[in-house]
This record gives sequence, C-alpha cells and structure tokens, in this order.
Amino acid sequence: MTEIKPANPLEMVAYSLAMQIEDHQVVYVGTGLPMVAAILARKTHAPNITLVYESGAQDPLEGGMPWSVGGPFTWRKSPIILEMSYSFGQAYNGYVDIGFLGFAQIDRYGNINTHMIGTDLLKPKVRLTGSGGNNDLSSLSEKMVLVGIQSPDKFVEKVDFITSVGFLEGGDSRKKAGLLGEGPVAVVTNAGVYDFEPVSKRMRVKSLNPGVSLGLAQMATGFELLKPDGEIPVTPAPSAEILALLRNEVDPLGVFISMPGAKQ
Amino acid sequence: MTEIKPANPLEMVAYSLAMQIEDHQVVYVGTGLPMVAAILARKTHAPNITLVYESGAQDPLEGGMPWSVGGPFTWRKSPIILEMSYSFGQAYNGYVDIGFLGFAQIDRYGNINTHMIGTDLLKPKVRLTGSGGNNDLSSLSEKMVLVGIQSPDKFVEKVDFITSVGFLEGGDSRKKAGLLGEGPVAVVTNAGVYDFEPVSKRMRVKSLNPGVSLGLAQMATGFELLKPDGEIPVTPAPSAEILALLRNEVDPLGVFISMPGAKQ
Amino acid sequence: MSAFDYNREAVRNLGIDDTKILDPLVDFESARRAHINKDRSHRDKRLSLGEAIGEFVRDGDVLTDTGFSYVRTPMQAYFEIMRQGKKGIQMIGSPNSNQSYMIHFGVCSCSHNSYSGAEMRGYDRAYSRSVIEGKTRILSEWSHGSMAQGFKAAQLGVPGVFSKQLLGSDILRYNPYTKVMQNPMRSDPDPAVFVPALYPDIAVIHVQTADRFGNARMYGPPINDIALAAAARRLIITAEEIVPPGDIRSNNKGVVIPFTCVDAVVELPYGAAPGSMPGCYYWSRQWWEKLMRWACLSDENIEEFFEYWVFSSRDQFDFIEKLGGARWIANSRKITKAEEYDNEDLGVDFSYKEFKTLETETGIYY
Amino acid sequence: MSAFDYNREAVRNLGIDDTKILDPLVDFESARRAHINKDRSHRDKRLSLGEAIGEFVRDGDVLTDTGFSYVRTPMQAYFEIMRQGKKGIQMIGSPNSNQSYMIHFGVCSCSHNSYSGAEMRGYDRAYSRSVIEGKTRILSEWSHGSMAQGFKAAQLGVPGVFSKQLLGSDILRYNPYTKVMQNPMRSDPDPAVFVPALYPDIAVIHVQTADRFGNARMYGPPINDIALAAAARRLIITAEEIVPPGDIRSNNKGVVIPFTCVDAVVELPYGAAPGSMPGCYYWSRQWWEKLMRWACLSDENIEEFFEYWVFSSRDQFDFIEKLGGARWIANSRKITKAEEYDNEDLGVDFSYKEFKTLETETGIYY
Repeated sequence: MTEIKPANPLEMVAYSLAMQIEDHQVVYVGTGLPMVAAILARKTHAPNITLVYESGAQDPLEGGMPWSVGGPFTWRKSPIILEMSYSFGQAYNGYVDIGFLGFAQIDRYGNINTHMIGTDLLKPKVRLTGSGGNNDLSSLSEKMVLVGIQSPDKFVEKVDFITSVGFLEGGDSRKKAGLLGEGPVAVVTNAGVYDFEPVSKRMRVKSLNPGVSLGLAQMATGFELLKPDGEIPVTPAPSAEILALLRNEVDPLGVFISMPGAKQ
Repeated sequence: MTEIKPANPLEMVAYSLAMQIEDHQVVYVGTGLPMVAAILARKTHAPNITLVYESGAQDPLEGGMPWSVGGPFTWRKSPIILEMSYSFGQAYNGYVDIGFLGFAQIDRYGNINTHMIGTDLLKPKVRLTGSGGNNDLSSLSEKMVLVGIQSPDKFVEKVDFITSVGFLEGGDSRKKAGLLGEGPVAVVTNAGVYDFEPVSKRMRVKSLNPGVSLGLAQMATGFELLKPDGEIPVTPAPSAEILALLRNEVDPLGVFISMPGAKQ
Repeated sequence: MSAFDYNREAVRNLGIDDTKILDPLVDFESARRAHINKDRSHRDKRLSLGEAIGEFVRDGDVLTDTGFSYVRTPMQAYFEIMRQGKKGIQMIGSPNSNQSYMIHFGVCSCSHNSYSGAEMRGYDRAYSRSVIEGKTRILSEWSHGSMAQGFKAAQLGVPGVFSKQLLGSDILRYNPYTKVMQNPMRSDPDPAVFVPALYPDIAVIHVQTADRFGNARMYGPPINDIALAAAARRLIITAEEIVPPGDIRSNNKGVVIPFTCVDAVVELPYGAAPGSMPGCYYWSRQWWEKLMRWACLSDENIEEFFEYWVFSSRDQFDFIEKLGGARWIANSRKITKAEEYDNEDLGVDFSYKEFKTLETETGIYY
Repeated sequence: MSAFDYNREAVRNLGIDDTKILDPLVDFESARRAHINKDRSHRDKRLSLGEAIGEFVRDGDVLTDTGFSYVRTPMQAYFEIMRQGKKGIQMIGSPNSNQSYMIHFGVCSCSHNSYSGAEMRGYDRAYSRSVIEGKTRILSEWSHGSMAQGFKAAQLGVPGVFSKQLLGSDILRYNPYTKVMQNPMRSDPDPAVFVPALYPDIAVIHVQTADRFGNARMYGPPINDIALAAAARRLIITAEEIVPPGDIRSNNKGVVIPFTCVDAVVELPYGAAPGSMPGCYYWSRQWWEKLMRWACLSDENIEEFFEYWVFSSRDQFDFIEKLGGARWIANSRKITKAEEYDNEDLGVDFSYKEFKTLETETGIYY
C-alpha cells in the first residue's frame, strides 16, 4: 500500500463518529458529518445498520452521499418513506437507537444552540438556522451523540439559546423536565471525544485526538472540562484502508471532509 | 308502465332519506338503510355526490350494494382510502356535508342509544353493538340525519344510554357541551319525517308518511311530538320509476328494503 | 399506587377495584422499552403460525382486533389462538367484533369496546349474552374515532390528544382513560376530551405481501393497522405471500409497515378467510350469516359451529377445504376482483342464499 | 379580546402588542368554515399559475413552505407569488427555507420558524440579515417535529396534542402557541407541551400527477404535505402532469390528496425546478450554491440574482431555458433516476463544480 496522508481533523471527526455506531442499530442521521459517519460505518464495521432521516426516508439501499437529507440517496428504494411527524414519532416510540446532532454552541451539560449568536432573538448578532429536527431528536432519542468544531466561542459557559436540551442543569434535571432517553452519550469534535460524568452530568474528556493535549483541549473550551481517572486515552485514528474508503468512496467530492480553504 | 306495488315502509324510509341528500354533497354513509339511500340518490337526483365511509373508503366508482362498509364496493377504484382516524378527521375539518346515523333508541332531543337496553351497562337486558362511528359523526358532522324504526320502545322519554348526542337537553346545551355542527336536521322513520324546533330543539313533525295520522305517529312515540304550524304535509312517496330502480338495481337482493317476514 | 390517573367516575361505574388491570394499555414506558429491546437486524423472522402465536401471544395480553371486523382481519391467527387455548386476554379494537366467539371459549375475558357486531346482521347475541352473564368484563367504552385517535397518538409519538368526540355522551362515564378538559388554546369555554396514546401488548396484522424481515405491504382499507403496528409491544405479520425484499423496495408505493416493528412473519395464504382479503378473496358470506344468525343464538350452537370449523381444523387449508377448496378460491377471487373492478363485472352474480347446515350442500360456501 | 389563550411569556419575549396577528394559524372555526364552503363537485379546477396565485394567495396570508426546502417544493409558484408582488405574508414550514429571498422582496414579513437554511451550505446569510434588520418579524419558533405535530393534529381533527418535544428549551419562550402542562394520564409529575392544531391560510403543493378535480398523487417524501392539504383554508395543486381521473383511480397505491381539499389545479411541468422532483429531475445544485454562497451575501447580489432568474422570466419555461433547456432536462432526469436506482447508475457522474457567474458557461446548470 502506498503512503497516504494522515487523517485531517474533519476526517478524524467522521471516523470517531462512525465508531459510535454499532452494527444492526437504527441510526437517525442529520446532514453533514453524521451522514459521512453513517455511510462510513455502513461500509466498514456496521454493514447492517438501518439509516433513518428527518425527511422520513428510511432504510435506503446503499448509495452515494446525499446532497440533502431529502435527496434520493436517503430513500433509495426504501421500503417505506414516513411523513415527518411519524419519522420523529419512531424516535419517541423507541424504534431508534442513536441520533446524531450538530451544534453551533454547546455548554458543559451538552445543551445545544443552533438558533443564534447574540442575546436577543429579535436582534441577534447572527441568526442561524433554528432547530430543524435537532430539538426533537434531543428530546426523544434513547442515546444521542453531539458533533461540532471545538473552540472557546463554541464550547461556552452558557449557550446563547437552548435549542436542544442535553442535561439542562445537570443531575436529574433533564429527566425532571420531562424529556426521554439517556441524553447525550458522547461529544465528538476535532479535538477529541467527550462523555458526561454520570452524577453531575458535566462534560468529561474521554479521549483526545492524536497530537491534542489536555491543555490544548481546555484552551479550546469556555468551561472547565472534567478529566477521567488515570491516563487519558488517544482517540483511535482511522487505518489507511478506512481513510482511502472515506476519501474515495464515502465523500469523493470532499464536501464534508475537506478542510475549509484546502478544497479545490 | 305496468302496475307496481306501492312503497313498503322500509322503501319509504330509504326514499325519504335519499331526499335529504343534495347533489354535489359529501355524504358520510353508515351501514344499512343509509347505504341504500345514498346509492339511490346517486342513481337519481344526486349523481355527483361523493360517498365516504368510516372504513376510510372514499369516492368509489358506482357499483352495487356493499355487503359491509369495509367492502370493495365502498372503495371501488377510489382515488384514496383514508385510515380510520383521518376519515373522522375529515368530518371534524368540515369536508363532510351530511352524515346518516341509525339508532336503537332516540329521545325528544335526538340523543341516540346504540349501546344497550337496560339500566346497567355491566348487566343490561340486551347488549347492543356500542358506538362504532355513531358518536363520532354525531359529534363532528355539520348536519346529520337520524334514521330508525318508530315505536314507543324506540322513541323514548329517556334513552337507556346516550351513545351519541343530538341536542342533549335542548336549547344551546349541545353547543355548550363543546360539540360541533348544527346537530340533527332530520329524523326519518317508517312513520314520517321530523325536524327539531329551532329554540327548544324538541322533535317536531315535519311530514307524515301516506296513511299515517298524527295520532298514529304519537301513539308510536314515548314523548310528546311537537306539531308544525298549519296542515301537516304528507311525505312525498317515490314514483314507480324510482321504486323499480330501488328494487331492481339498488337492493335487488332485498337485504334492507324487504319487510321482515316478507323476504324469501 | 398506580402511576396513572384514571377517570374516577368511570372506574366506579365499571366496578373496577384494582386499576392495575387498566395499566398496560397506557403504559408508554413499558411499550418504549419493549420497542427499544427489539432486534433491529435484517434477519429472517419467518415462523409457523403455531410458533408465532405460541411465542408472542400471552395469557392476559391486551390483543387488538385488526382489519375491519371481517375485512383483512387475521381470522386464521385468531383461530390458532383459540386452538392453543390462550386465556384472560383483554380484547380491543375499532371494530372489536371478533372478541365475541373468543369470549365464549374463555380466550378473552375483558373488553375495550367501540363496536362489536356484524353491521346489518343485527347485534351480536353471543356477545350480548356474554356481557349479561359476566363472561367478559367491560374495561372501557369508546367510539371508533376516539379509539382510533388513541392508537394514532401512539404512532405519532405523543402522550395524548384532545378530541371533540364523546362530549356529552354516556361513553365518557364508562371510559377510565378519558377526561373532559378545557381546550388550552382558547380563553372562552371550549370543552375537549383528553384521549391518551394506547399501547396494546400484541397485534396480529394480515397483509397481502411481506418480506422475510417483516416489511409488510397492504392494499385496501388500512383502518387502524398502521398505527397499531407502531404502538403494539409485539407484532406478528401474517401474509398471503412472502416476497423477496427487493420486491417491496421496487414496489413501495402503497401502505408499508416497517420491519423494525415486526417480531415474526408468518406465510399464511388464506389467513383472512372466511373474511375478505382485498385483491385475493371475498367473504364467505354464508359462513358469517350462519355465525351471526345461528351459531351466536345459543351456547350449544356456537360450540358445534367452532368445533366443526376451528377445533377440528388443523390449519387454514383444512378450513378452506370445508369452504369448498379450489372452487371456493377461484369463485371468491373472481367476486372480490369484480367488485373492486379489477375483473370484468358484467354478468357476475353477487347473490347468495342463507345457509342451512354446517356442511356444504352446493359444495361451496358462498 | 382574542378568543385565544397565548403563552404570555412568549408574547412578551416576541414583542407582540396585538395578538390578533397570531390568530389565523389556530383559528379552527374559520378553517372549518372555509372547508365547508368549498365547492364539492367533481369539476374541472384547472387554472393557469397566474390565475391560481392571483385568486387564492392574498396579502397577509399565512403561507406554508411545502416539500422539503428544495425537494418537491413549488418553487415556480413561489416565483409567481414574487412576480405578482404579494405582500405581508406570514411564512410557516418545516423547513421554512424559502421565506429567505421572499422576505428580501417584501413578499413575506412574518416568520413561524423551525428551520431556515440549506443544510451543509451553512446558515442563510440573507435570512440572518433580514432578522437583524427587522425585515421579518418572528411570530413563533418551533422544532420540525413539534410543528409537524401541529399540522398533523389539524389533519387528525383534534384541537391539539401533548408533545414531549421542546421541554426545557428556549424555543418554548418564543412560541406563543405552546404551553407546558401535566400529562393528564399520569399521577406522578410528567410535563408535556400542548401543541395546538395549526391551520395555514394557503398551501401550494407540487406533485407528480393530479387529475382535473384535484386528486393529487405524490411520490417521494411527503414531509408534512398530506397534513397541510387537509389543514389549509385554501389549496393549490401544481402538477408535473394532469392525468385522466381514471389514472388516479387505477393507480391509487401511493400518497393521494383528495380532491375535496383542492381549490385549483395547475398543470406546471418543472414546477419544482430548480429544486429536485423525485422521478422527474434533480436539483440544479449550482443554482442553489450560487444562491446560498453568493446571492445571499448582499442585497445587491440577491437583487441581481432574482432579477435574472425570476423577474425577467415569464414562466418556468424561460427559467428552464436559462438552466440549459432540453440538455438540462435530460441530464437532471438521468441523475435523479440513477440516484433513485430507477436508472442504471454505473458510470453516472454526480459531481459538479461551484458556479461562477449568473449565466451558464457549460450550457447547463448542473
């Protein structure tokens, strides 16, 4: 096998995300890196997963990277396409194992903001997309994995708007608010993988990506990261075979895994 | 045209019911005489009505008498078949003009019983079918027509069980209970056709069938019937042509329009 | 103490001492847990009818009547439940007509009703007798639409809905699950009925075609079955035919139940007989009229009727032979397709006569 | 005084002085009245696009975004709404992405949002600018699922549903229609969110085929459109093809909107372009990326972009010519069908490059 360029940070995110998926799971997939991860997982260690989408697409035949979560690759010869309300209904009813959610901001309890940057919804600094299916999956999924880019303005003390609840104020406050499921089980970023301390529900380092120190991760975070007991593991990096698959078959156009500026 | 036997009481009911239907209406049809009436109306003065059924069947091509409201004649080449919940939803949402309801007992306010004869639901004298879609249509229809056989044990002072609300306790009590639509606009029986006095909402004679006197109708009724101002009209009887149609094409097997005991 | 807040007047009117018996139908957490624990894999779920009923239908279950009384209803699965001697079942459905004879044989002992009967054939005398004699216990009364809303709420993934049905009626006084509330959207008085999401333990749904994973394609009125497939804790699909997965994928423009809901798939041609199966076969109308107009009239009759048709039949093929075998199959296919206007209907005779004895005289049960 | 009881905190947070502006979306009585008054007859409802928009879309309406942002979305109807200079529209949808450019041109002035953007193309800078500059007024925030529940509640015929979505989030603080309540079925604390049935004034739904009465058959993800068809006070169907009524009757195994809901039928081939239409044509991805990554960056760009594509196009045929005409049609049909696996996909090239100028360089807008 010829020399291959090591994984860039986005490829690391896609791979770490894919590793959150177990074979035979029903996986609720959003647009962007979750889509890359699910398709990678399906081509590697989890060939028998069932993909479902907020567009109502279900269990497509294997195909390329969809241009949109409503695109034909998400419902390619699907046995069934659900209406949107029923697509979230299946998460409520326990037919989905894991959901993936992106974010613009996140706090220590895994609460997520995709609404705005600023303090006034009527006059924000930047207006973002709003919830989409983000709030629904966070409210209903048995397990969810959060994915985003790590920096102090994204990993913040307090999110500007709680679009989706992670563990709210920690402890049992998520459950008390009436939400279903276990809440976020992992946060995957370009710096590493995080989980939540079982009692306080504060974000905790689980592993750091190759070349990322705890100090660096903390510097990229606007709140104090909890540390696990003992040595912090290094996040496993993808093999050359998997990288080749990722680059040549999963996202050959580099829509999601090319670093900004590096794309043709 | 040859001599033809005059309409029997059931044929009169079917014809009077059919006359409640106007062309181009959406008609919610139950089993039995309403089905006969709707099919007769379609073959005569109302060829462009749309039939809908609680089974979700909608707008069938013209065909024979269904053996059941779930039978293929109710969804013969239908453009769409609704799930049951949505079939009633269309009545809630104002997509149905008129519904037909049968009954085992009725009171002066058009409240209906299809549950039981007796005073204790847990130990009735006779247990009947229960509501089916009867309560739903009575709750949601813009207009409804009630149909049944008139006798003192069926037209009662107080029904043994209110399966479906007509005008409840009269006046504006139906509206106050939160129900939709105008309530019952007519009661069609083997003795005549009734409406409801606009303010008190008490049942009132509208017309009496040929050969039925007011005294006879009152004798068949367990409560006092209101009388209209002036002469009581005679319910129009079907023409020979319509009777022939009814007997030869609408219900050729005489499932509904043969008098009990008279059937082969 | 129960975690559920029932309508106390209805609980009292129904004479229910321990409301635990009411819990399974509205216990969302246990339904979600049951769904989460289902095997998600694309695996071959085919079992024989006996195996599927044996494994997934349990004494005391809340079982739903599916299809529409006798249209696409899993009659042969019900007959197997009877042959296996299941007991203490709570039966629910809109309609709920098939509980009647099951009550007589002790299979069903509790009723959640919106309708039990056979339309123009009059009320069901066997069911009436069972209620009067206390052979079944009424746990709740409904209308078709309000019960359908409860199933739909479950599929939709909501704890319940507000309904404008049932208001002012006595049904509310005999339904422990519902209560009258103010419409929260309105400032003027606007009563509405809260209807909770309903989660039966087990549904058996008969379809025209399914694949081995459980993706099930249906034709004709779906009634409540799409909702029930999502709601039920356990789901058995019986199908006229098992097709390759690619067939469902290539012909997916119809009603499909997703495989993720399904626990067992049973290849069961004639599984809805003697009921009607759209596109496949018509009712044996003589059978139904004999049931309603003769068998249901007395305990002796019902015993004789079901001994002949069910307990002395090993399976649906035995049953079909008694209906008239190959001739019945060809005739009933022609009649249903003519009525659906998928066969030429000119000259097709839809008439039939009431049937006198149990055994056939004409060689075919029309 | 309003008959509606809004979430006061949200009304305050949104700076709404007169809540009348919120009423149409939840005014069930007026929706029912509108539906009752529809002509029920099987009549030819065909109109030109200009006539249908002219008659049925009114200034100040609550208009829904249908399809899925740019999948089976009636783009060409939106463009006609812009050309006719409609004003003051409240736009709602899950997603609600097409409000963005309509706000810029003053067509839309109020937003009921669950999502506005174009997925991986980042947030919508034109929409963001419009919010900051106060060009649109936010009337309510939602999630996809909770808004979908509101539409579904309408179709189901219920005043509202309880939902387990939105709890604990700030969305509730900016949604005047929702409130947190106790689940009436439970005796232990179990918060739920009341979501009312939502009734938009007008929906335009684009489908593959419809008949002249309005029976409309759809293929691909229905999203919320089945519910919206039942809910909207007025409904325009635009269709790639008008087929004889018998075609819908004979090929009814798919999603169909009943003619009773429909006010106008418009024969509109390429009505979803430059979006994707399942079975018919693919997105012009270059168009969308040019919109999101260039046009939305400034007011000048968006003016130039829509002047070229919309205001100087008389109809969808002018538009298609600019995309590349017959070559675009053939290519985009091949790509969508290959992706759907209804055409051979081996060797099909799904790649495309970002597009530099407004006019085509390669003769086709991929």
